[in-house]
Amino acid sequence: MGEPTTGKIIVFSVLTAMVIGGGLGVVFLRNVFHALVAMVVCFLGVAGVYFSLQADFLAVMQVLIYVGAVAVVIAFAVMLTRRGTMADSNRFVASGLQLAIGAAVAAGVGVALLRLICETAWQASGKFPATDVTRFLGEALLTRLPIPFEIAAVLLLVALVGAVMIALEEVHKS
Amino acid sequence: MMDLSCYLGLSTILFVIGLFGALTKRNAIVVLMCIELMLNAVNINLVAFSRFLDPGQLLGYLFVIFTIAVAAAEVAVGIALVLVLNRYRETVNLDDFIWLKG
Amino acid sequence: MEVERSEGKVPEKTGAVQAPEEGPVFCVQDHIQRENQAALKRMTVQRNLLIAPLDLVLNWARKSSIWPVTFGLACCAIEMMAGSLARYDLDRFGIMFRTSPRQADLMIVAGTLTKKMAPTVRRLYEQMSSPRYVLAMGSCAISGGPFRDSYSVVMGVDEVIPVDVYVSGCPPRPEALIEGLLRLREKIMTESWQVRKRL
Amino acid sequence: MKTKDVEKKKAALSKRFGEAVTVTLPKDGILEAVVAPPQVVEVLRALKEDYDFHQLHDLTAVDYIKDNQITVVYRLMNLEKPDMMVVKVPLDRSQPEVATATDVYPAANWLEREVYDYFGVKFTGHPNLTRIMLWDGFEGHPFRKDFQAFDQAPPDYDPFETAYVDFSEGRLQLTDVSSNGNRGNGSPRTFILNFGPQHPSTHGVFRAAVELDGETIVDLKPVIGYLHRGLEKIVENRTWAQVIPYTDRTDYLATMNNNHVYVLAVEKLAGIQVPPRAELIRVLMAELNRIHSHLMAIGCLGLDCGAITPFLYVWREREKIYDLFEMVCGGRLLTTYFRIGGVARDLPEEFLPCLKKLLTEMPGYIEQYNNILSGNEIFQMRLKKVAHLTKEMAMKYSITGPMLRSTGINYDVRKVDPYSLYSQFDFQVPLGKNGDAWDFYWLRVLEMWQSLRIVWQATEYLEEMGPGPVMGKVPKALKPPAGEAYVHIESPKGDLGCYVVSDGGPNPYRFRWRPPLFINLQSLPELVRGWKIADFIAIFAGYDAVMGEIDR
Amino acid sequence: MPDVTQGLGAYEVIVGWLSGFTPHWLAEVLYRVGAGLLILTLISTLALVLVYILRKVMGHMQCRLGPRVTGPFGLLQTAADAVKLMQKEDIIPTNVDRFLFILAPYVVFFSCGMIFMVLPLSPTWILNDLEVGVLFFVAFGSLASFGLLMGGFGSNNKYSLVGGMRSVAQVVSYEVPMVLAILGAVMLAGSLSMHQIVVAQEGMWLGFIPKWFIFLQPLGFVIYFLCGLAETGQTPFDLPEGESELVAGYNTEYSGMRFALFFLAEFGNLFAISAMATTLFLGGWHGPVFSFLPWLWPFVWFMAKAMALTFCMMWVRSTWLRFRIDQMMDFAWKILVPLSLLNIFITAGEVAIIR
Amino acid sequence: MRGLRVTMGVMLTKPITVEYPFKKLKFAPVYRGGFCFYPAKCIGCKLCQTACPNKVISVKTVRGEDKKIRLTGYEMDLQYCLYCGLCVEACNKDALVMTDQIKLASYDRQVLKIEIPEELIPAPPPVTARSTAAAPAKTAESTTKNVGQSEVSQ
Amino acid sequence: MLQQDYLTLAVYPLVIIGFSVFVLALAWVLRAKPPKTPLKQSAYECGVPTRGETWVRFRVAYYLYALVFVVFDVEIIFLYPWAVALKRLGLFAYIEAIIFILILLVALGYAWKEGALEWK
Repeated sequence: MGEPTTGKIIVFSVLTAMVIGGGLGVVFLRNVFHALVAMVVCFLGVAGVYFSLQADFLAVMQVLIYVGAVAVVIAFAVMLTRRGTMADSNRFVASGLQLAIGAAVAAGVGVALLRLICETAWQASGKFPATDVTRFLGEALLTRLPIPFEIAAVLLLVALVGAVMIALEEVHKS
Repeated sequence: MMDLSCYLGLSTILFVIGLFGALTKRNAIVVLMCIELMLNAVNINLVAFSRFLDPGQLLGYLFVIFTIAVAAAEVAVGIALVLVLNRYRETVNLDDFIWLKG
Repeated sequence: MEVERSEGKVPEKTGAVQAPEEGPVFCVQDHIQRENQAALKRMTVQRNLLIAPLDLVLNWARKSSIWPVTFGLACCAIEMMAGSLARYDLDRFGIMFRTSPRQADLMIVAGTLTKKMAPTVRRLYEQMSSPRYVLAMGSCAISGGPFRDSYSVVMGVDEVIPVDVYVSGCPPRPEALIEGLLRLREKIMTESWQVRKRL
Repeated sequence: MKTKDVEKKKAALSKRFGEAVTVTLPKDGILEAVVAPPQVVEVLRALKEDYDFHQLHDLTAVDYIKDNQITVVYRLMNLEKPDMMVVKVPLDRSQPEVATATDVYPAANWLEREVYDYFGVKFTGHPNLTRIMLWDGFEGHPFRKDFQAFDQAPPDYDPFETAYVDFSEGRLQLTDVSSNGNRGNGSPRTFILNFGPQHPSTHGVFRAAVELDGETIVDLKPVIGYLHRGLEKIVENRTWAQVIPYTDRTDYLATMNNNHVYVLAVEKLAGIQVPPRAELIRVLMAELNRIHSHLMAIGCLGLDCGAITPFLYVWREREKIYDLFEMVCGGRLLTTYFRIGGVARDLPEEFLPCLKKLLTEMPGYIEQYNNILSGNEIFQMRLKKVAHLTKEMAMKYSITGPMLRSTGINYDVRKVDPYSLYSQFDFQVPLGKNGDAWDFYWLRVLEMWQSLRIVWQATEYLEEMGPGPVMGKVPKALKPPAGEAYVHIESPKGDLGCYVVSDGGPNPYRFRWRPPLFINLQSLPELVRGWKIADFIAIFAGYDAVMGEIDR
Repeated sequence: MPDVTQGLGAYEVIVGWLSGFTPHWLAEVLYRVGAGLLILTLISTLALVLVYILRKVMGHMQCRLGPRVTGPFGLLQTAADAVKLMQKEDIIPTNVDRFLFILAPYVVFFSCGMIFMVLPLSPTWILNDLEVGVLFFVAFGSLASFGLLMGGFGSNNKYSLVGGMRSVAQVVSYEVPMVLAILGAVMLAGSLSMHQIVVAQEGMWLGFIPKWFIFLQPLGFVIYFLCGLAETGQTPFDLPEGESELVAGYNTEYSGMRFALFFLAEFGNLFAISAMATTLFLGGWHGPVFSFLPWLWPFVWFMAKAMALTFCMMWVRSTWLRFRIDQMMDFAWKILVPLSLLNIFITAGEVAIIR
Repeated sequence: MRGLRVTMGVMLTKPITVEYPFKKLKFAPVYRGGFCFYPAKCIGCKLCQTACPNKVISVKTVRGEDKKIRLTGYEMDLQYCLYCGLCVEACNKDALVMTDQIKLASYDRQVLKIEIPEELIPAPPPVTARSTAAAPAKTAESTTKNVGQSEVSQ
Repeated sequence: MLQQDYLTLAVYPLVIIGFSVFVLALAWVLRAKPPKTPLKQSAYECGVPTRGETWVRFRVAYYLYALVFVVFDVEIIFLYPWAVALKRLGLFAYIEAIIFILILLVALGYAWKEGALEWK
């Protein structure tokens, strides 16, 4: 692409704002449905990040699955479990100590990781296949990783069976 | 410059937000959402690594596919659990799930 | 069993039976039409030259796309339905019934308004988004009509909400309703948007 | 009615109840029992269980201010025979109180509330004796002859400032319906949703406060009275002839039938003879009106299920019938055609050819509806096996009309108690089996066919008969002798009755409309419980409700 | 280079002209802004035209005339509607969740706009031929359901809430068979790019049967069409805004221009679904090209096919009636999903064995 | 499925719409639309007033010096009118008729309160007028008897 | 040969947002701004005041459908690369995918049998 790097920086900044803003929204918005919307924004940002990394297929899947499915499931869960006022449904834990510990752990992990990133010298190698990433993925999936491919199906089966079993317990109470 | 570390930094921040939320939120559903954030942060990492360090193989992309599958399954089961707990306890607040501890 | 139709323009005075030997005649329709003309003249606002074209476009849009709220009270509602269906087809004028008052422009109060119903009508009227109009259809809506000595009927919708056009009849036939809507269209054309948007 | 049987029954009744009950046999052959207030329930129960009067046909009251009495009138019905019986209970006007009949006849529920609303009669033991047509806080009882307070506004009713908040049924009871299983203990999973008064599928200003669990209906409270205009009261200030335009305004989809029952009642009361041609025209018009009303019913049912187009097709034919009505009487919807003693004017010349044209076209049109609506798989899926009206329920709630026949009970007033000239016509009464929404719909289609047959026959009779008078001998200022008359007919909506009481004056002393829909509607909650929102809409459309008749 | 008007060389001309007085990157951006606005204008116009056509078609099917008074043949009717809606007051009720209430129309319109990005209106008229165009379409289509849920949830109105929930349940259920039906076309074309899929349908069998995918998998087309009806909430599946049940469904509380955005998106989606079906099954823009204005004909063919499908939708809309919710769900999961899996087996067999 | 055929079939036939303001249905001659009043024919018998169920009509008369009843004013409060036609049926002189006029929409309900302008009411005849039967005598006839013949004169 | 264009991808969403904001801004200029009244701002429910809580708990049926949907949605992520690659890979891939789909069919069958696909 012939655009100057400023363009890329602008795009990246916007995406960063979406991702981080969305993430912060999930944690800090008081209404759980708003938090959900923030999460969707964050996921869209992540999809944008994937696009910027030329992982189109993943980006689209990100939208399809996280926004189209996961967010909807969570929205239903919100509806199904609603309690008290909606406006104050996303609270922090009651004890200040737990809050402080959580903040400290998160901060610690963050600092450690950032230091690690900054101090490592990353070595780029190889050349990116410019086109047909999806076909490439498909061939790789079916020729190199056939067993995980089938295991994924089994995983889905198990997940469905488990979730249906659990959820149906909710239905057939008593 | 736009390089790997920018993406890694972004993913780290997202991960930290998710971690903080997962540790400190009361609402079980929000905790699940935070876990999703963390998984997304990991996915960004994987894609970025694959893109910048191993572009020929795209193994990172393949890995992300599986991660997304697992994440979706996790949400499905997790929320089913929340629903059941919610029915027994009439709450989604993790504070009230003390009985889980023993 | 089709009734024959007279094609072409409607004569201005329909069926006014007047033979010279029968002396002077007083037709209610002529009287009302005269009064309407006078009222329209009174209503027309003076606009300055700059705003006039804009007003014209906005008024035209409002007049051409009147969406009434689906709201029938009694007998007249059946004639209102008849008006919107195949033979009279109010859709020709762009009149499309909306079920939610939020998206509606016009409330056709078709039928008897009782005291029990009045607050509901008031609420529905309030919930319509402005600019909004009210058409009182039938004697009951105009004045309580046949039920003028009832203990439970509101003596006219205009006791509850402001009415723009009154269509007399019990019930008025769809053509009469269309006439009422045409009167409403004429009235909309006289308005000034600067005034209207604040109401 | 066979006079001997009646005499026998009269004797049996007199013997059984002794002092407390006076049984008389007025000249119209309907047994009448005057019962002292304390014995009412006992007598009613005996009549129900031992004399097969399964159904409470009507319940109303008359205010005899001169005698200082309010008489509650129970009208009982035996659908199989058919047989009718009147039970009258005179009450003290200053403190009218009588035990409720709801234990014997559940259908008495709304009827007693109505009487309470109108006359202030207290029915002790009634489950929910509140006002039904008027709002809570209405002062006085309007149907009492000395009622004066016409100018009442509902409380907090300030037309331009606030809205009067009303919930005339009292608080909606959040009953715990255990059949629905998964209600969390104490958690508000259900919510209350109002359908109406302004809702596209409530056919007017009916309001159903529905308690929903997700999409399933847990409970429903019908709220009526939004169109209550006090029509029966207003009519007391009109002369007998002037009442006719008002009968139009009850069930405004079946005006001819309404006119018919009223003029029949007055003619019975005043002993007026009607020329046969007029009677024939009346039958013809009434049957045309039945087609017209049923067309509306099936069209609306389609519309409520989401099919817009059949509704317009149905109206295409309705417009043609409107044209016919306009031709004979000058009105489209509210016809005001019948007169006491005949009809307003003879049929115009071009009427019969037009009618015949319509009659020949009509089967094709009905075929078209069958293609677009009845033959639609989705439509059948939506209606079949939805709602289950059993015979017991139908009896319990005194349901009449197509809904009753959908359960398989063969009761059509035209057949079992022929009025007017119906005994001379050849037609059948279609019956259903399942009592589901599909039967409600399909019976109406079948009845249209039968009505078409009757109209054909009437046309032929008319042509045979040739011209003749259409007006009987009626005095200018009609003053029927003091007394009362009750006539019931089969209106498109059900068994429509008209009860007129005269005190010999120029105005009706009491005018009572037995509204079939009002009585049928009581069964709505039980019928829709456990079904989905969409089913509720379809079932309610099966009632073919017209609020003008329900609220009057 | 993707180019809305590539065949005309407009890209070079316009960018070149813009570069004369702006930096090159700005010229590129401006060009794309222009192209985007062009597509959005197209959506808006299409929505207005479709509403007009719908009213006309439904009118005639119901033996009446439809709009006729406003403008010649009532052509200006929908324009008047739009101008009027702009003048309407914008009511935001007190108890709504303002954040969701205000955001929802944008989300819905955004999703509608995004899916037009990948529609190949002609070989040269495509905004962006993404490598994963088909999935992009599906993904952003599913975003709309979230927008509807936001609207329904945010309105604090019971009808809206039930409508929103229904709409999501419906979209979610019908997305599965729809995606599986699309999968067949993808297999046959061997690509996810919309352009490539159309290119794969070029030519004729035996000289007269066009190589459209509909002939290879008619079942897939039927499934896709039915799912398309459901995704756009057309008549047998119009439960989310079923007038006789839920007044106006999720947009009960919306007035004025916010409502118009919903309306616009609804009809935009209607067209998009038809356009997608055209692309996937009916050979997209393929058709005889005449020498007169050769760049125009593919566009005309595409539009004609899409409009024909839209007409079918309207036809169905004015004839059929609404499912009940449980019947609708059963239809999706117990009939369409197994059928679409069967379709995949067959189509994949065709592809794998015959190749 | 058969429904699809029906709708398509109907689409191809001619719509039944009557484009009202441009074309017009011919109403039945007896149609009960707007009133026309012929003051010259009116004999002030007040039959219409008594026939009206809703007290819409009020006729003002004076008894002239020649013992003859003379019309001085005629009011119709159309706000309350039922359009039932009973008044027209009652009128023996066809002075009040209902026509097929339907343009009865107004901007103000007071417009519907109609008073016949005085200039239309015929001036009192010279004292030496023909002395026909007094008007009240006419009322002796039955209102209902005349139903068949008192038609809209057209 | 057309190609994907990341610049469009970046610019177009902003154009859409800009367009819709512009449309609403235009409406803001034109639209009526009458005074607000409490009645007008109240929720619409067929003309009577709404009672009780709107945001109530819903039934689990919605969730069950969503659950099955998630599983099938995730399946797409595996099937689409397969579909794209199928032409080149042939029978082996076909069989592999059939096994995959059959496993999912088992899942569907299970959900069906257990009544997760019944609307309750």
